[in-house]
Amino acid sequence: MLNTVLYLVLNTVFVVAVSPLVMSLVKKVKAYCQGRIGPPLLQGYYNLFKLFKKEIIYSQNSSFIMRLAPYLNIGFLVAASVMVPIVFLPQISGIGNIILFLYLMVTAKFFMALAGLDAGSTFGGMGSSREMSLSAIIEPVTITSVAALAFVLKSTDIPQMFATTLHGSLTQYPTLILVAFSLFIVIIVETARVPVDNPETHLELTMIHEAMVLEQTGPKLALMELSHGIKQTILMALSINIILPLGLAADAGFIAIIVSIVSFTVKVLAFAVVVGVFESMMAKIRLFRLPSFFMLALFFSFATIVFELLA
Amino acid sequence: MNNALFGDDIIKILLVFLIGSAALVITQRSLTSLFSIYALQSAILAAIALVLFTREATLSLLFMALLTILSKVVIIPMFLRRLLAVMPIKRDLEFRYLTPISSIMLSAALFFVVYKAFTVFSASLAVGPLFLLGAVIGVSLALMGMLVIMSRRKVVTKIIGYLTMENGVLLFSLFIAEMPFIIEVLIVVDLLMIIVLSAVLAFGIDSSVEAFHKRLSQLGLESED
Amino acid sequence: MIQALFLGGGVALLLAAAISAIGGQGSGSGRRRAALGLVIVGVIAWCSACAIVLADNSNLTFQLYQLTPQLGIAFHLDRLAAFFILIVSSVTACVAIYSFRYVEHTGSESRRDMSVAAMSVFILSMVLVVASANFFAFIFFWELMSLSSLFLVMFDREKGETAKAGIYYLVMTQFSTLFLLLGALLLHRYTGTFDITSAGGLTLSTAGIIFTAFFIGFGTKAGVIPFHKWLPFAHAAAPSNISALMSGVMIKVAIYGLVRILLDVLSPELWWGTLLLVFGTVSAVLGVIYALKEHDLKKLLAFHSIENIGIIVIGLGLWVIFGNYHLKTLADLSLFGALFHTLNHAIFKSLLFMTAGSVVAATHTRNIEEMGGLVKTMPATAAIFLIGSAAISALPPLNGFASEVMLFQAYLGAFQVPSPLTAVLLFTALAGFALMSALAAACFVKAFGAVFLALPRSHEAEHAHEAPMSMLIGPGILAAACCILGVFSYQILKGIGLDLPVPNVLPVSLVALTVFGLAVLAVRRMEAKARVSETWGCGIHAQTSKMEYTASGFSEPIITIFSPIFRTRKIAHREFADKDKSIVSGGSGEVHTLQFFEERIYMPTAQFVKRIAGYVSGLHNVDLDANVMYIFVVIVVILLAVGQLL
Amino acid sequence: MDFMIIVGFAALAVVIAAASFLLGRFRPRTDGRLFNSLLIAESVIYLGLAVWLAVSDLPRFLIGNHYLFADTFGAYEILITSVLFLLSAVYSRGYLASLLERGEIERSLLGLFYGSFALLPLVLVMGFLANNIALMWIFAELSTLFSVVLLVTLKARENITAALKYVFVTSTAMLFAFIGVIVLFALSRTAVPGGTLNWTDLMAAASGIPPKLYTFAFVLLFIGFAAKAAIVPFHTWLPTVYVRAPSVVAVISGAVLNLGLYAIIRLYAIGHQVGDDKFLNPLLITFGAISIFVAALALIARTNTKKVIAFSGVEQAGLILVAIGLGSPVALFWALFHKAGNALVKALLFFSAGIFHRQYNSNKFFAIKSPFRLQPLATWGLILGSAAAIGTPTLPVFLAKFNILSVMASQALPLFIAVLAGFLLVAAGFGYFLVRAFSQPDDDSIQPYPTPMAMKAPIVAALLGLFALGLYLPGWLNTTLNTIVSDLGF
Repeated sequence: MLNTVLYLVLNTVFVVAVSPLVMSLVKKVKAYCQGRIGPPLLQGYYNLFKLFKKEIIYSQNSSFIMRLAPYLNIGFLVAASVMVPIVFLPQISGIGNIILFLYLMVTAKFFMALAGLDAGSTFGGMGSSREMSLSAIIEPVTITSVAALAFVLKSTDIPQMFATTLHGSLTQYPTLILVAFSLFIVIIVETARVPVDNPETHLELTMIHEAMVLEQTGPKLALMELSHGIKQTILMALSINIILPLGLAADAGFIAIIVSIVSFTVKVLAFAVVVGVFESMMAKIRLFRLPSFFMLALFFSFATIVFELLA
Repeated sequence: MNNALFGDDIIKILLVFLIGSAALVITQRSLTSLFSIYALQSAILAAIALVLFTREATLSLLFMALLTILSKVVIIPMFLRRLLAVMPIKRDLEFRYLTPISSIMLSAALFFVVYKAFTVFSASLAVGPLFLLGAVIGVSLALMGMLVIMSRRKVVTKIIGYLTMENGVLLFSLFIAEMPFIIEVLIVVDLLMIIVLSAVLAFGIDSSVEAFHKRLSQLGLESED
Repeated sequence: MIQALFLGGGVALLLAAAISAIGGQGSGSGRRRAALGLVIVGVIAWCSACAIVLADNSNLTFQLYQLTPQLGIAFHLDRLAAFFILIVSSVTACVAIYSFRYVEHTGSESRRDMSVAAMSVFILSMVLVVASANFFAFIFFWELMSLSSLFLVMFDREKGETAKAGIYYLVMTQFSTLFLLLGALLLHRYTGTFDITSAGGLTLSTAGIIFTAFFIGFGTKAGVIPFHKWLPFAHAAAPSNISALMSGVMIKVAIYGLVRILLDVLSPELWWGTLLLVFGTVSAVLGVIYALKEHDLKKLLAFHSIENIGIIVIGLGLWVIFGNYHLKTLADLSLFGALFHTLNHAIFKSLLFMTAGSVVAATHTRNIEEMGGLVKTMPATAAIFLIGSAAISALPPLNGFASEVMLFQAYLGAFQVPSPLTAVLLFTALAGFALMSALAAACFVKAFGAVFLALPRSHEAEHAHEAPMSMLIGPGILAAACCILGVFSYQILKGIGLDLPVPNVLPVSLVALTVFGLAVLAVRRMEAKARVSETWGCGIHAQTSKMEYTASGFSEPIITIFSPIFRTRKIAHREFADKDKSIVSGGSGEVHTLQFFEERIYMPTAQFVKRIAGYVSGLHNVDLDANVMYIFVVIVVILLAVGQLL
Repeated sequence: MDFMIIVGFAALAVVIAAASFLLGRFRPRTDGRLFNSLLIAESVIYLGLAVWLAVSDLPRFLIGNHYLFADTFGAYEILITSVLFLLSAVYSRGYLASLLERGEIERSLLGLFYGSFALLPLVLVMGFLANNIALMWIFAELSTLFSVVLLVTLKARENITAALKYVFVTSTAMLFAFIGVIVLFALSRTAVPGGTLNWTDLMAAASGIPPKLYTFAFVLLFIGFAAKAAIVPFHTWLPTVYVRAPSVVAVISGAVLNLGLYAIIRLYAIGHQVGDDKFLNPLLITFGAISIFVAALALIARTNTKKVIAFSGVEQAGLILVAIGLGSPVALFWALFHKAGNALVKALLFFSAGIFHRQYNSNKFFAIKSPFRLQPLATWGLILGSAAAIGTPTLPVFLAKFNILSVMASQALPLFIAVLAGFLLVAAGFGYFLVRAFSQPDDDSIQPYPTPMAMKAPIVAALLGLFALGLYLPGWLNTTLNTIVSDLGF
C-alpha cells in the first residue's frame, strides 16, 4: 500500500516536473541546429508560471466543453502517466494495461479536439479535423507496434514489459529494435513534431496541435501545454524503458530511485536531443503524404510480428 | 368377319374425311361455310358411331349418334347461323402465329406425336390397330381444334375450333371407351351451355355493350327483332 | 416465480398494445401514457425475472401453448437468454420513458396510437424471440418482430425516403427470415427436432452450410456488410424512439441468435471463425468510414451500428478461432467481450438515437450541416450525447472501452495461436480494428462538434429548445449506466465470476478524477475572474456561422485519405456550338459518390429480378390467342414427353 | 335420407336461382336487396347443411350408383365453400348496391347475376360431392359457366374479353382432361369388370391398374384441372378475370380454384394407391414450383391491387401442388389446412380491394390516397391480408408454409431452396406494392365512401377467422384433416 502511494506520488510528480524540461530541450537543440542560441532550458517552467498568472478569456461562442477540456486533458494524461513506471517498478500489478494507456491518451485528444471545435473558429476546426484524421491513421500503427511488443515480451502490462526487458537484455529480444523504429514514428506523430506537425509556427498550412489550443488562454493554456509535455515524456519513457531499461529501479529503495531518476533524466534528455536533431533534418511532409510515412512504421511493426512468428 | 372388315374400311374412309374437314376448318375463311363444315364433321362423327354400333351393337352408341346429330348437326349450327345473322362480321381473314399451310403441316406432325404417345397405351391395353387409329385421330383432331383457336382471330371461328376439339374428344371416346349414358347426356348439355355462352360473348365482342347485355339477359335465344 | 414474472411482463405488454390499439376519441396522450407505463411495468417484471435467472444460474423451460400437435410455443430461460432479455428490457424501459413525450411531438392521434401499439408488440416479440426454446417459436416471433418494426419504420409513410426504407427493410428482413428458415429446417432435417439444442451427428459440410445459412440470416438482421443496406435507411426513416429500439436492441436479437447457434447448437469450426472475423472487420471498418461521410445524423448513427455489430461479430469470430486452438482464456475474453459489447452498444446507441431524436425534433432536420451551437440551447441533451459519443468512441473510463479492450486483449494474445497464417490474419484484423476504433472517435468529434458546438448554422438550430424532462430522463439513465459499466467493469466482471485479464479502470479513473479536481482547484481563482469576449480571429470583423468548420470540412482529410473507398461517378455532358465540336456552348456535369453496395450489388440484383419479372409479366399481358398457344405448346410437350418417358 | 342432402342443396339453389331469373326478367325494377336477401338466406342454409354434413357420419354414398358421395374431404371443402359463399353473399349486399348506383351494372341484369350467383355454389358443392370423376369434370365445367355469367353482367367491354379468355383457356384444357377421363375409364377395365369412374372404386381397385398408364391418364386429367386450379402455364385467365371481376365474384371464384385442386388431390390419391408416385411427384412438384416462381415474378412491380392478389393466388396454388407432390402425409395435412387459410386470406384481400375500388374507382395503387383516414378497415384488411399471404405468424399461412417447408427440407433440398427464393420474391412483390401504395401523399379533399356494414362485416369476420386459425388449431380440425389424409390413403 505504502509502496503504491509512494509510487503514485513520486512518479506523477517526477513526470510533471521533467516534462517542461524535455520540451525546452528539444527546442534548444533545434535552435542550435538552426544556428540560434534558443531559449534557456528552464523556459518551459517560466512559461507555465507566466500563463498561470494570466487572465482567462473565453470566446463568446464557446461552451462548457472549452472550459472542461483542459482539466480533462491533464487528468487523463496524468492518469496515463501513472501506468508508465519511471521512478521504480511498483509492486501493485495489473495497473499498466497498454491499451488502456493508449486510450487514455485518445480520450484526452478527443476532448482537445472538441474544444478546438467549440469556439467555431476556423483554426480550431482545422486543427481538430487534422488531428483526428492523423490520429485515426496512426492508430493501426500504434496498435500494431503494441501488438509486436506484446508478442515479443509476452505481456500487455507496461510495468511487466519493463520488468522483462530489465531482467533480460536487448540481445534476447533483437526484434525490439524494429519495434523501436515504429515507436519512434508514433512518438513523432503523437507529440506533433516535424515532419507531421510543426509546433513552432502559427501558420494555418502547417499546424495541427497548436491550432486546437489556439483559443485557450492563461492557466487553461498552461494545463494544455503541460499535458502535452506529459504526453511526450511518457511516450518517450515507454520506448526508453523498453529498449534501454538500464538504471530503472526494480523496487522502491532510496538509492535505486535516485539512480532511476537520474538515469532516466539523462536518457530522456538524450532522446530529446535525438528528436530535436531529427526534426531539424526533416522537412514537413504534406498532409496527404503522411499515410505513406506511417506505413513505414506499420511495416516495421509487421516485420517484427512476422519475424517472431517464423522464428 | 367380312362385315367387320367392311366396317373397318368404312371407318377408315370416314376418318380420312374427318381429317379433311378439320383441315378445312383450319383454312376456311367464310364463317358460314365454317358452320357447314362443322355440321358435316359432326355428321361424319355420327356416321362413325353408327358404323361402330353395327359392329358392337351397344345401344349407347346408337344414342350417341342420335344425340350428336341432334345437337351438333342441327341445333348448334342453327344457333350459330342465327347469331351470325345479327353480327356485323361474315368472314374471318386474319391468321396468327401460323399460316393455314403451316397449320396443316403442323397438324400432320402432331399426328405423329400423338401416335407415338398412344402406342404405349394401346400396347398395354390391347387395343386393336383400328381403334388406335381412331383414338389418335381423335386426339389429333382435338389438337387441330386448338390450333384453330389460337391461330384465328374471330371468336366465332374460335368457337368452331372448340367444337372441333370437342368432336375429337368424342371420337376418342368412341374408339376407346364409351361413357355411361347419363354422363354423355350431361356432357352434351354442358357443352351446349358453354357454346351458347361463348356465342353470346362472341356477339358481345363485336357489338355494343348495351346490345350485348340485352342479348345476355335473353341468353341469346331470341332472334333479332 | 420466474415464470409468473415472465408471463406477467408479456401480459402487461399485450395490454399496452391493446390499450393503444383500441384507441378512442379525443386526445389520446393519457391513453398512450398508460400504455407506455404498462410497458415499463412489463419490462421491469422481465428484468426481475432475468435477474433471478442470472443470479441463481437456473434454467427454466416451459411450454406456453401447443399450437399444433407437432409445434408448440415453448420458452427456455437460461443465463444467455436472460442476459439478452435483460438488455432488451432495460434499454426498452428507458426508451419507453423517453417515448412519453417523444410520441406526442408528431403525427396524427391515430398514428401515435398505432405507433405505441406496434412498439409494444415489437418489444414483446423481441423478448419472446430470445426466450424461445425451439426454432418454430423463434421464427414465429422473429417474423412478428420484423413486421411490427416495419410498421414502425413506415411511420412517416408519405415521405419518399420512408417508402424506400420500407421496401429495403421488408425485402432484407424477409431475406433474413428465409435464411433462418433454411438453417432451422436443415437442422430439423438432420436432427429431427425443432428444439434449440445441441445438434449432434452432422457432417462437417452440413454443419458448415447450416452455419452459413444462419450467419446470413442473422447477419442480415444485424446489419453485417454486405447485408447492411436496409439499416441506414430504416434507422433514418423511423421515429427516433424506434431507431433507438431497432439499433439498440433489435439487431442484438440477431446477435443472440448467432451466439446461441454457435454456443449451443453447432460445434464451430475454425473457418467459421475466420468468416466471422473477416465479415466483422469489413463491417466495422467500412461502417465507420461510411459514417464519416454521412451528414444525416441518424444515418451516421446507423452506420455506427454497423460498425459496432462488426465489433461484436469480430468478438465472436475470435472466440471461435481461439476456441478451436483451445486457448480458453482468450476465447473467454472474446466471447464475453462480444457479449459485454452487445450490452454496451445497446446502451449507448439507444442513448445516442434518443438524444439525436431530441435534436431532430428541436431542429426539424437531420442534416448536421444545418445544426450547430445546440450546446447552448440544449445543454442537458448535449451532455448526454457527449457521454454517449465518448462511450461509442471507446474512450476510457466509459463502457465502450471496457468491452473493446477485452477484444484488444484477446487480439494481443494472438501470438499463442500455433498457425502462423491465422496469426497474421489476426494481426491484420487487429490493425483494422484499431483503425476503426480511432475513426469512430474522429467521427464522433465530428458529430458532436457539428451538432452541438460553434454557432448555429440554420434558423431552426438557433431557436431550438431543450428537450422535455422525460426525453432527458430516458437517455440520462443510460448515460449513467455508461459510466458505471465502464468504471466498474473490472469489478463487475469479477463479481459475476469471470476471471479475465482485463484492465482495472477504477484506479485510473480515480487518479484522473483527483488530478482533475486538483487542476480545478489550482485554477479556480482565475476561472472565477474569467472574461467572455471576442477572441482573436485573424482580423475577421465578426465571426459568423458561415466561417465555421462544417461536418464535411471536418471529415474531408479522412475522406481524401480513404478516397479509393469513396469512388465517384462523373457524368459530363457538353454541348457544342459548331459541327466540329470545337466550340463549347454549354453543358452540365455531375459528380456522385458511388454508393458501392447500392449501385453495384443491390440495384443490379433488383434490376435483374425486375427485368425477368418484366419479361414474365409481358408473357401475361397478351391476348387470348397467346394464352391458348401456351397451353397448346405445353400439351404438345407433355405428349412428347409421355411418348418418351413411358 | 342421404339423397335428401343433395335435394337440400340443389332444390334450394335452383328455386332461388329461378326466382331471381324470373323476378329479374319480369319485374326488372326490383330492388337488388330482395335478391340479396334470398342469396344470404341460401348461403346461411348452405352453411348449415355443410356443418350438418360435416358432423354426420362420413363417408357415405348419396345415391345408389355411387356417383355422388360425401366423405370428410368433400365435407371439408363444402364447408370452406359455404363460408366463402356466406361472406361474399353478405358483402355483395353493399357492393352490388354501389355498382348499381354508379351504373356499373344494369338493373335488368340483376336477376341474371343473382341467379348465377345462387347456382355457382350448388355446382361447386356438387363437384365436391361427386364420386364419379366424369361428374366432377362436368361440375367443374359448369362452374366456369356460372362464373363467366357473373363476370359479364358488369358493364365493361374488358369483362367480355376476360370472360372469353376464361372460357377458352379453361375449356380447351378441360377437353384434354376429358380425354383423360376416357383413358381412365378404359384403364379401370383392367381392374374392374365393365370399368368404373367412381373414385371409391378406383381407390379400391388401384392395385390392378398399371402405374405407367395411370400416369398417362393423370397427365391429361391434370392439364384440365390445373387450368381450373390456375396452375402455371394454365393460369393465364386468372389475373385477367380477377382484375375485371367484382370482388364478390373473385372470392367465390376462389372456391372454383379449390375445386380444381380438390380434383387433383383426389386423382393423385388414386395415383398413390396405384403406386405411381415416382412419376406423379416430380410432375406436381415441377408444375407447383414453376407456378410459385412465375407468380412471384409476375407479382413484382404490379400496379393493380387485384392482379397482385391474383398472382398470389397462383403462388398459393403452386405451394399446395408442391405440398401434394411431396407425397408425405404431413405435407398433405398442411396443404389441406392451407386451403382453408388461403381461402380466408383471398376473401380478406378481395373484400378490402373491393372497398378500395369503391373509394377510388380504380384498382391501381397510385390512386390510393389517405387510406387510413378514408377506409381504415379496408386498409388494415389489405395490410394484414398481405401479411398473411406472405406467411406472417399468428396467421394460418405461416403454419402451413412452415410445415410444408420443413417436409420439403427433409425430402427435397434443392426444391426447398428454390421455393424459399420464390417466397422471397413474393414477399418483395407484396412489400413493394404495399409500401408504394401506402406512401402516396395524403389528399384531404377526398370524401370517404360510406362503406356499408354489409361490406365491413365480412372483412372483420375474415380477419377474426384468420387469427383464430393462425393461433389455434382446433382438435376437430386436426381430426378432420387427419381423417382426410388417411381417407386419401396416406
